[in-house]
Amino acid sequence: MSPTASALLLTAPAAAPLLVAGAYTLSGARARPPAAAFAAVFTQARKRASAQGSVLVQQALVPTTTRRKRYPTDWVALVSPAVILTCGSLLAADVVADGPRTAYSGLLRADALTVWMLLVIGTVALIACGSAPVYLRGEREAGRASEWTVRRYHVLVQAFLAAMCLAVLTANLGVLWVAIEATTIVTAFLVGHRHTRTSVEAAWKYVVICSAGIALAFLGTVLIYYAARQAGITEAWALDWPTLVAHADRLDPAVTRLGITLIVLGFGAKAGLVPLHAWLPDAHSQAPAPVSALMSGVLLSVAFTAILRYRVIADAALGTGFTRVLLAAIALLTLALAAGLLLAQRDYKRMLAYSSMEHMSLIALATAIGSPLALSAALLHVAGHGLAKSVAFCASGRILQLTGTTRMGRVRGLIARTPSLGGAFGLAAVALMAFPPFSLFASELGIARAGFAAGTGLSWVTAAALLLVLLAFAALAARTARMLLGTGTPAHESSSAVWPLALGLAACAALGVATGPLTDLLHAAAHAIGGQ
Amino acid sequence: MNAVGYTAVAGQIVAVTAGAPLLTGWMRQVRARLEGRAGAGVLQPWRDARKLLRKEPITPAGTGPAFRAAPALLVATTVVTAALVPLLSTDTPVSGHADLIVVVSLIALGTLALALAGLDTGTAFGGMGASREMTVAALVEPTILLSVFALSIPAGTTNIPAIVTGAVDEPARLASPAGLLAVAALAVAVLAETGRIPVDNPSTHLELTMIHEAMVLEYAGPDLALVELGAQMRLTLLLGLLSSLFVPWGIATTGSWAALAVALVLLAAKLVLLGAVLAAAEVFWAKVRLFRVPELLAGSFLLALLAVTASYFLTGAS
Amino acid sequence: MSLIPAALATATALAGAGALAGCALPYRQRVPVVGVLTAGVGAGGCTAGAAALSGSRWSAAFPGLLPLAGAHVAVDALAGLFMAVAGAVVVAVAVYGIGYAAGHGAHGLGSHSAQAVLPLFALTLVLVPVAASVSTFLALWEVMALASLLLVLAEHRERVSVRQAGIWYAVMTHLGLVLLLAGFALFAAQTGGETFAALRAGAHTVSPAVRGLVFVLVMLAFASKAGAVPLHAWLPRAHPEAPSPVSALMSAAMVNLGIYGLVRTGFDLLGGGPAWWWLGLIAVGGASAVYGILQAAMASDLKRLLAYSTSENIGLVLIGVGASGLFAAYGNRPLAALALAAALLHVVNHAAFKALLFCAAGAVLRATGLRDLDRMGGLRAPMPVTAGLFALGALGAVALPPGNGFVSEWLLLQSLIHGLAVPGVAVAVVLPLSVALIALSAGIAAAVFVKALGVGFFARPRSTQAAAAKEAPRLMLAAMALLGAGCAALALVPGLLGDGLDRAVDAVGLPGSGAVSDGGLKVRLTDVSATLSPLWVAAALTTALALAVGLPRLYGRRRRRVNARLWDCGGGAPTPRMAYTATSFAEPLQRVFDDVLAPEQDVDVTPVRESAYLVERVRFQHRVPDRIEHRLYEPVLRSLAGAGQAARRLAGGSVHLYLGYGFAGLVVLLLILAVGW
Amino acid sequence: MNGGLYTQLLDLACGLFLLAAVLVLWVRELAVIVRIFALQGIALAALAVLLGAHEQRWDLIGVGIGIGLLRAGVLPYLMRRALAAITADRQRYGTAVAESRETQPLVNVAASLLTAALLTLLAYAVARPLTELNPTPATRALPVGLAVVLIGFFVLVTRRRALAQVVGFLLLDNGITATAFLATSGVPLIVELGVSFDVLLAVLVLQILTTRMREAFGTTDIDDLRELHD
Repeated sequence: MSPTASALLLTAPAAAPLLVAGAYTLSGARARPPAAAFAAVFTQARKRASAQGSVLVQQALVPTTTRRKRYPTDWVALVSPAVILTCGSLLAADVVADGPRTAYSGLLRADALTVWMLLVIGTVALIACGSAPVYLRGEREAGRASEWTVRRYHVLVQAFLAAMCLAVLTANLGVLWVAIEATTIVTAFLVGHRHTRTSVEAAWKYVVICSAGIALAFLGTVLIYYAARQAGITEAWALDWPTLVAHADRLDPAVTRLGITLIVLGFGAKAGLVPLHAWLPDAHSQAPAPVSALMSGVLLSVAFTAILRYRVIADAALGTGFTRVLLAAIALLTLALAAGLLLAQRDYKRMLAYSSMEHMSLIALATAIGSPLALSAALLHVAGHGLAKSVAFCASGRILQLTGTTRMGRVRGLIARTPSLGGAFGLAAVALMAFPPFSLFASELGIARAGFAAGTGLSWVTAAALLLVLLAFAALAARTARMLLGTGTPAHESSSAVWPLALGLAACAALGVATGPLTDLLHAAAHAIGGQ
Repeated sequence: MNAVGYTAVAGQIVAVTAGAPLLTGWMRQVRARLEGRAGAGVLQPWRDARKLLRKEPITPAGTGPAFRAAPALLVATTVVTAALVPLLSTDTPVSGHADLIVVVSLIALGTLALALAGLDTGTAFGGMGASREMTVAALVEPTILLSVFALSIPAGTTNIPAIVTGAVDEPARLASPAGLLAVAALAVAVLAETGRIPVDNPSTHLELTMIHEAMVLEYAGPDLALVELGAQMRLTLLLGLLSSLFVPWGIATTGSWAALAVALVLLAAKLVLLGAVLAAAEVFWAKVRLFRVPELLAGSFLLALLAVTASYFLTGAS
Repeated sequence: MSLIPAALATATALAGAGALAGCALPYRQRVPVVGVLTAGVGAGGCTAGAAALSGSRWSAAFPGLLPLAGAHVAVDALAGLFMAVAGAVVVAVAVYGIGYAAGHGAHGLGSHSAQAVLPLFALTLVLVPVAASVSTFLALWEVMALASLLLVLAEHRERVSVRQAGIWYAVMTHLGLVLLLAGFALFAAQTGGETFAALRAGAHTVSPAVRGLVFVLVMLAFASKAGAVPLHAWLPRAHPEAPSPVSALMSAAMVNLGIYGLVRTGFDLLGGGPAWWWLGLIAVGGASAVYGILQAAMASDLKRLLAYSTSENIGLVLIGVGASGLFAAYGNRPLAALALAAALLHVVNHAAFKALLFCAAGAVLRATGLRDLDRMGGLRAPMPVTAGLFALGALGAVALPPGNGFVSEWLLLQSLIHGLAVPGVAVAVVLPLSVALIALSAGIAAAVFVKALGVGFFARPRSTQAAAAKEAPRLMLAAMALLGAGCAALALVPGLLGDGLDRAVDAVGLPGSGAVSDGGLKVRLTDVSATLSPLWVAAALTTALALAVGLPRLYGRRRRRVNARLWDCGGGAPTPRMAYTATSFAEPLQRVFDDVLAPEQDVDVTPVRESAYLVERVRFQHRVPDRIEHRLYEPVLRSLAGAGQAARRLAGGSVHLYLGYGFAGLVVLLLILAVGW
Repeated sequence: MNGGLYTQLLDLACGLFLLAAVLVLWVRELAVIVRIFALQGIALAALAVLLGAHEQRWDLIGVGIGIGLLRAGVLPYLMRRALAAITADRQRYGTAVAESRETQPLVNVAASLLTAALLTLLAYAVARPLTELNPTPATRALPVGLAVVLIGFFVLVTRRRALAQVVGFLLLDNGITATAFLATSGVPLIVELGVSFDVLLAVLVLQILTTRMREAFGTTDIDDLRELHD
């Protein structure tokens, strides 16, 4: 493939969302005031109508506005996932065939891991953006969203996608840091999109905790840079990942150890790992459902890929012992915390958030094990968790709109009320409980096998992890059953709300049965991050 | 010889069927004499049976096929066991088809049929009798099977003719502690199975205590005759089994007519003797409370267990 | 030999079609189509199993399937036996299910989801024994668990208890998976390969301690799936709450797979082990046998009773397997083969009669809406065929001749009795005890099924529903008749299975015993002299019965039976409320086993206001709790709830707290680095 | 300039830098805190310029000046605006004082100062290998950077006013920048730009959130944000 083509392929995933975002901004710039005004009037009118329950007003309004009104612009957002997926698949063939691609003098670089993450981001984004229109319609009809907020939503989501694509595409660890910090800033307003007390609180916690954590990661980056410079790498290449991996053995162990510790802590904060995990349930429960899906489905794992990349350097410089102990300890703590908090959980969005922590800790455990099998399992787990969790969050958003509460105690008989939605949520929960045919079963099985094969210490860790997973499973099963089962009065659910969820579940199940063409990519990715 | 074999089987069946009322009559007579009464005579049970058989068959309201089939089934199981147990001869053509476990289970099957009949009447008496009967039967089962176990260890098989012939060949087995313990255990089990004192009192109709009589309370006429006959046959059969297991002498081990005749006479003698002993014992014993019965059976179970372990460790079967 | 793969492929295809049909078709067509396709799945499995039993083998590998592992399959006689049993049960139950779901409305078993899952469940039942690698086995195992879970939940709209049962089942089965995963992963890690072939080859290189650990983990897991004490807690919940065809499948086919896994792992993969493994297994078996049947004796819910009786029969099978392992450990392989054959034969028999019993119970439930024996009664009049078939199944379950359960229990007892030929004090102590336990459980089983049959079907109706019962539709009757025929065949000519059993026993490396042979007419123990010919016993019984019925007729003068009132002690005709209920029937047994069962009862007497001596109302409550749950599970649940409440404080909401975590973590790590890693 | 003078100036700048961090812990008045933060920004800029002058790298000097503008000019300005916005409509209620003061931190001042001392010691202990790797006057001053990082984090944890937390976050960031300069005289320009831009945006976001917080909660006391919990 020609350099220009590869450069294009490498640029497009990050650029396309930015363009879409720009388009939305411009449409906002020349947005007719009537639109906003009409929206406002319309919402007030609806409020009045519902307030006095007057049939007249309803009929005056309803035919002209609610039911018939379409929002075609919401579907424009699907462009960028499409682009990301296309570039991802094109790159996949290329990368598997003949090695990594670079562009802009190595600033952007696509190896197997990059491509894998691009595919995951694309698919999850497809699910999230695909279920966004129905969600936004619900918000509009409930009068919680005006045209302006919706446009802002689209712009920020696109920027968010761009930042994540940049994070996985760049080879420069500094730019990687910048991109991940950018995700924090972009999503801050998505988390706090409503001006209520809870959303402001969630946004504040999110920004403060993540910025502090990510700052530590930057300190770690600086230290690694320092070590690299002292190892005689020139300034231009001292943050270039391939160069660092190549010369890792020359890095000073003490400095690298300090650096990697800070980096695991820092990026761990974005990946929802102990000790800087606490922003996660608040942010996930307050953000709009599609955004929660993106954050939980890919943001966490994108942040974790940073740790994966640094781990290669650290292991080459220090030997596997240090990162293994560090990651295993953090993974076990996170898992224990998540399991404990799932036990007495009363809010289903928070429940999903804690289950994300559970799965991230499993991925961290697999990274700690570090054998090829474990790393492949970790990457497969990233994909499976992304798909299942995004479906679960999107479904939970609709459930919130239907029931008006996030308290599990007040939600009953979902399957009886909306079979499609309840079924999707239930299946997503089943997938998160790692039942086959969903791919999380295959990956957890792989992690367990690798863990028991990795020596006595890790065998015990794995056994403990399995028990904690059992606890989480019990909690999740009990809570979900309470929400889904039982009697209820049927309610209508549009099919356009369900197809993205069905797509995600189907993809997750397919991955669990056979990875098919992705097999080589998966193994190449595992190989790229040290699974030799 | 095969003729002899079949004759032996037929003889056993006839002996048990025809002898059962006589044995009962004899026991009642002994008891009456010991209690200082004149007694109704040995043939009284026969007369009762004849009288009942002539009466019209009765179907109590609300009972079903189980109620009608049970008496016949009771008798049938006893007859089959009578054919299987070597009362007269050890080499019968049928003895190869089954073993001690089958015999025990067939007897249990009879009990079960009667219990179902008791429940089928849908009266409080029937249910009470059935529940108590099944409780006792359930508790007797381990004892019987462990005794079977104990007996089969020296012979190395559960095949009854083999056990019996073995005992005939080397009487030392019977004198061994294992043998004696097994006898005691099995004797208690037989008392429980046949519903004699101290487990149950066949000649009472006091609802607080009765077991067997409560089940069959609704029977009348020919059905009652069959039930009575069945109960008597079981007593005879089990006593016969005891005798042939523990005093096997005289049982024909070869297929000769003479031996068969001798065996018949000796069997009668043994049964008469055993019956007299049992009747005499019943005069002096009292029936125990229903919820003391488990203690009794637990005791017999312990005996059986001791018998097994003893026979294992003493005869050193290793 | 291409029959096996062909049959399995057909079964898979049919299952897929069935799932699609269940999703797509409207209610009217859905139920029959799915039923027929499911029956096809069962037939395929049965064919493959029969082919394997007749000596052909098959194995293959699909590297493309199952990411990170690849799928491996292999079929030998042992797998064939369980496939055949599962397939046969599936065929009958699928036909039964058509009739069952037809009248039941578009919810519950008739719903889209349930009808879509049913064929898949059937398929996994057939396919689990085919798996030949750890990953394949666990994947199929979990799919089976998931499918059964969804089916158990099918009637969640009708009763809240279904949800509880589902949660219990899900958690227990996942506990089983965790144990299984740990055991197998450890085993695979030690042998350095995850296909069964690799495990088999590397087993002898593993250290005894690890082998023991693996066996204990795997045994616990499989025992919990098989419903053995103390990990049985899901069974008496899930089986009653599931739709009856599902209960039948679970109790007659799924539970067996626990036994399969145990035999496969213990004998085949681990290649046998020291005596203590098998003594432990016998202990578990004996405990489940007696405890299960005692709980069954106390139960007044018919399906709960049947579920506990499953627990009992599994206990008997486990005793057999344990004895076999014990004998093998002491080097007496023929006897080991005999014990294993007895255990496997009992698996087959139990599958037959338990499927029949659950189907009959389902027919009653469908006709009356009742599961409570105390409120049934008199069903033999309105539903005679069901009653008759239930009686047939019960005869098998009480293990008395001429029932089919008797043959296998007879073999089991024979193997135990002759086990004393094996040296070792442990044997001398354990065997008599297990014989006694088997006998005790058999005795109580007799009481249990007399209760079920006599209280449930005989006497007079004790409730309006029971009085208004109607006979089940023909399709259900036909299916039950099929199962009944199976029971009868197994009871009369068990020898037909003989060669298959021998091959199955051979497959795990024990010499075939040839115990059950002679063209099915005799069960003869070759090395120890004991014979049994069930056919003869049955024939003799029938003849004797004919005589006993006929002769009095000839003698007696009056043939015509006349009706009469029940004896009423002179005071009014006895009402149905006077009849013995299941509870009262079980009362003496409960008194005898008071210490084991620990029943709870409280009487509260409310006197009238004027005087304490005049009683206004007396409330009497009596229940027999599952004691093991009481002692084992509830403390765990309580502590977990406490832990959850405690954990909530960690997420108290204060930003400072959250940042404090990070600061503390940072400082601690820096300190560690500072003092030197 | 000669080495001795360079070293002395460097140490002076570092001393100022650390002192400013400690002072932030000391004083309560938010306005003063902001001013001190500006002072620290100047010290940081001076640090960069010094290094640039020493290594004759004009780009570095440029970066230093830019950083000085950002940290001593823009950011303090933003915070003063936020402070004004907070306190503006509070005058009549007389709660302005409460809003504009860090009245009672979770850890009182004395304890904070002691902790700061301990943290500085920890920083010295941790920085040992860094210094050993390449002992120059600059790297000898590395502990200062780490100490400021830790102190900044400590402020973040213990201060209750929203603005105080922002300052804490910025202290953390200053510390990291200082470390970067002292260790390797700055990270590559693109990264440096990205970092500064991110910091700017983060502060903007936090400022907007602060105003929203005041609208929603009527106070900027972070300790009142306890509605989201399990």
